Amino acid sequence: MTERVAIVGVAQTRFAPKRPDVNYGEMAYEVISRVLQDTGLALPDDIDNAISCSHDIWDGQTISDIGITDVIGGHLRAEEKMAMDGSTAVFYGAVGILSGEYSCSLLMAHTKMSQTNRNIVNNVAFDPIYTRMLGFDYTSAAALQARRYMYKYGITREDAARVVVKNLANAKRNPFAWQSGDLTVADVLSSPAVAPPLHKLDIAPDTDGAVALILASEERARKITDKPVWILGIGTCYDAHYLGDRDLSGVFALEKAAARAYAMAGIKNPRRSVDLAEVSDDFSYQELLWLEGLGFCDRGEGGRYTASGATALGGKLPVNPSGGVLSGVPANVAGLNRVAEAVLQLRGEAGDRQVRGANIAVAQGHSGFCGQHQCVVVLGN
Amino acid sequence: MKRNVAIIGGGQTYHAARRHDVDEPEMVNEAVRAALKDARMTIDEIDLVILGNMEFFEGTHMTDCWLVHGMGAYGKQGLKITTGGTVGATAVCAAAHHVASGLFDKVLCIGFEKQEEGDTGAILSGVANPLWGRSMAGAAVGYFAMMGSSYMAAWGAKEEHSAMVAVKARQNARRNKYAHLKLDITIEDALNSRMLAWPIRMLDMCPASNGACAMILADEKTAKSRSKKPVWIRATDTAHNEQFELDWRDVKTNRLIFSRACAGRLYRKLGITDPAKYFDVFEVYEPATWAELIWYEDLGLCGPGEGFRLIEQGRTNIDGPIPVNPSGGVLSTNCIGASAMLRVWEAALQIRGDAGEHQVPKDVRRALTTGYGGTNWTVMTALSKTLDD
Amino acid sequence: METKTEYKPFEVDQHLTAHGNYWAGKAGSRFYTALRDRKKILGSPCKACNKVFWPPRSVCTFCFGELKDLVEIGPLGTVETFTLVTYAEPIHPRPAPFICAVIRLDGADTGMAHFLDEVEFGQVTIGMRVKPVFAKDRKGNILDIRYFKPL
Amino acid sequence: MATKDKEWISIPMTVDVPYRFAAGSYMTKCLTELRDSGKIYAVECPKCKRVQLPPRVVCAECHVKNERWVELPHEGTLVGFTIMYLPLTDPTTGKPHEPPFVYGSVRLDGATSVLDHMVEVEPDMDKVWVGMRCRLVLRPKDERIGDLSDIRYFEPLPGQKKPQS
Repeated sequence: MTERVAIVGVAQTRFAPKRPDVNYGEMAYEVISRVLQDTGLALPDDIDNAISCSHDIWDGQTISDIGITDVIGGHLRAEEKMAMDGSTAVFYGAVGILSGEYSCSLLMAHTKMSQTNRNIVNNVAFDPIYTRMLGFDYTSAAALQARRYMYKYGITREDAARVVVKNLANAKRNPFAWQSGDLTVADVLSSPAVAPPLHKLDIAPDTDGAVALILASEERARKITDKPVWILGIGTCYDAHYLGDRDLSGVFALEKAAARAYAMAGIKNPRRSVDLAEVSDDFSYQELLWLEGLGFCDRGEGGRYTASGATALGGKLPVNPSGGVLSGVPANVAGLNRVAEAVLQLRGEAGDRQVRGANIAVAQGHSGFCGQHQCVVVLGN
Repeated sequence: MKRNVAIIGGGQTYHAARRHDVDEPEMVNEAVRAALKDARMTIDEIDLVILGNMEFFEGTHMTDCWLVHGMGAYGKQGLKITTGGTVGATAVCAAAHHVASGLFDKVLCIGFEKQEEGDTGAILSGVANPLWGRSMAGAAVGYFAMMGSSYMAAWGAKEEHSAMVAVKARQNARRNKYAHLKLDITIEDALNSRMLAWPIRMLDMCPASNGACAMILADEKTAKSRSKKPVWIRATDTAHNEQFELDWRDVKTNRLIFSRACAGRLYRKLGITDPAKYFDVFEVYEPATWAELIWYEDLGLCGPGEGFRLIEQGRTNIDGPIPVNPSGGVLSTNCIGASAMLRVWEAALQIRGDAGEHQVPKDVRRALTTGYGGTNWTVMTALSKTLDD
Repeated sequence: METKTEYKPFEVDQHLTAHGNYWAGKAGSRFYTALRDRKKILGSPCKACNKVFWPPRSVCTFCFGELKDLVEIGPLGTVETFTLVTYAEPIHPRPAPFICAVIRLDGADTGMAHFLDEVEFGQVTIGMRVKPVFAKDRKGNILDIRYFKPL
Repeated sequence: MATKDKEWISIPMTVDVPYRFAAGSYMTKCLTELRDSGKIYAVECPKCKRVQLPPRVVCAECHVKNERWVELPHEGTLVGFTIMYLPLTDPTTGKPHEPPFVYGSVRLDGATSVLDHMVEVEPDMDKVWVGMRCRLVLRPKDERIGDLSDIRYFEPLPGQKKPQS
């Protein structure tokens, strides 16, 4: 990129299984007001446009950015909504700034998973002609992906369980996470079966929360903060839709999205260049799969790589020092939260979960079942 | 914007109340193929795909994911935008930003709705806040009815004036082979159509259509080398509006409202003061007849309270000095996710001189389009024939 | 001064209900009439990719070619992956627990997501050969195949 | 099989998504008071002084937090109306409001916002006009649930006639 885009502020709610005290607009306002306060910016004058990320069907309102127009500063101004994972909002926001149309943009993702039934919501994401009537949801689809991946590469449930153990231990250090603890692999294996090989602790819990983030052009960023975090590279990619069309053990879309992001960032060898990663571990095994797709280890090596301790806090390449999505981050917010956590790391503001000497971080998000659409963001300080 | 952006191709499906012969990916694919053909391009040349669609209208979550094959998005970068009725125009703006950013040279944007598949009535009532008004949802008809009654009371317009808009739209649509409601109707027909909510009658409202529109946007170098008739996107602007205060229907309001705020900014970007002279054709998003009259005023084509005089004098007819919606507009074709994009594409066709039977007779060098949706939102786009226009 | 009253968070139960009707289109209509009337399963061959796809489609996902033909595939197939859905949801067409799988039909290059039955979950393996059990009363939807069962 | 090829298959499917909506702190007070005491509560923007109904966390124009509560009277002025000839279905109950009925927009005294609701007058253009004074009629307390439907309708204040134009 000839011009640079910076992330100049982030805010996240304290995630919780249920927030009965706020509607989604008020929940969004919590993070919007905080990120404005932290950056010293004010609406409407200092922000050129706003991008929100949520889904009507999760929100229970048609054109659901209606419910956040007031709090995001959209009144009489530019406001867009995208219905994908929040990581893609960073892509969209960065493009707006690079186009020269905007110099400072407010991004926000929110979801209250507690207000509805995730399986019913997710079932509607399957094509209505051939698949939806069979009652699939993201968990049953993920179980098919998990088994295929395990079968092809000899990954075990223990390998996946180690991700849960690591991430929930990391989450103890993250004041925003709500699910954490000192678990053993045996605890994960013996949690109730949901859709084998997936058991309860392999699956990210229902969570309410929001994340906000402010992007700025280089010129604006220098005035706003002395700790800008730069978007070095960013890429997205769609895979095919139907479950049977995809190589479920593969990482076609993620590899392409990552290749695009790395090329833009000038990264030739991610294993050498990247200091930490925040990936969207909606399910335990997905962290292993995504590590491979991001090129941090060879195909099929995700389990061994994790077992080696490389991805632990203090390891060679800490992955999800925040505790990841398994520690409780809502759908759609997950990817923006990954970016926000990576920003905190690069700013040295990650508290007890800080990775020492972090200069380059990768954040990954996906939308659609089994990660059909992938987005990779490479950040640097 | 940092780079000039041009529309180098586009296409649309035939729009109709029923499209039983296609599923959603097939319908979208028709528009995508038409756009590629128009741009003399293959899908392999496209760098990124943007979809605009409202997920609830067809009752499908993540429509972009299902439609990947129809859109030609497999292995490509892409995103999906959902901003209500404006979404087609938002997708065009987003595509323009992607090109202007320098990261992409050729971007495909798509807007579609297959309204017959979903439960549009139930889903539209879901626009209301679940705790405030959903149980009372007066639907869009009630809102535009109050706009009409307010307009008549404020300026002395008559029901005949809305009927004139209804007739103009459907008569124009008869010249547009892609339009949905091609009705050979008279003022009397419009005035005698079924009353829905006084003063809104059946023919004062837009239909529920199935259809798709796709456009390909490119950077200046690509546009000049690949297209004989690139149409340039000169400026865009977006204004949303707060959730609960919908002052558009209060025609004498002193508040700055979305339509005037957006037009004001757009005109400042272009450095213009007389839009009626500056632009040669307008494609506005008019979900109801009265809204078109108010667009005339909010866009500054006439003074406040003079909109109904423009239609009365035929000034906005296809052969008038200020042609508005020669395509037949949203009153003739409303496939929600595509409607706002169709405004831009129809305006581009006018500039290219490719609008066929609904080509306005005068020389068209510049066009203005508006979208409409949400709780009174708009996205406006200004187009031109050359970069010197 | 206003006295501050504490209010219990107010919550409301609602449903959003949409009655949809999805048209199966060019490829889908031919697929479902063949399934309903002749118990035949069709797939879409793509000459350019040298592959046969299920589900049928009018455009190739991978090369964007227009696909017009349909060929018969299956009915026998091979299990590529599977799971046991242990939980019940109103969206399920059958009572839990039930087995979901991706089955690659003979002659096809992509798999079909469907159910397995007449087999214990513990007995299912990847690579297991299965055949479809058709519904008696077929309506032209995916449940015209009730499930697949081991050979 | 040529005839069969012309048959277009459709698959009916109902999407039914359950929700438990949290009103949030502002609407909680508003709806609880409406239900329990029949009072209408709005908020006033500290900056522009717009009195906003329903109450909400932020004034969209000023982007400041709304903190002052205002109790609104039950009387107001009709600022716009229509006669509805469509049976509108209440999506929360599935029951239709039978047409024709007058549907209007009323500004309660002291409010900046308007409130859209049914107006209990004959659907006759001589019996309803912009500027008509009206008051809201609530359901009996034991029938109220904390919803806009707790307001049955607006009724005209007695002793008014449509002004001659």
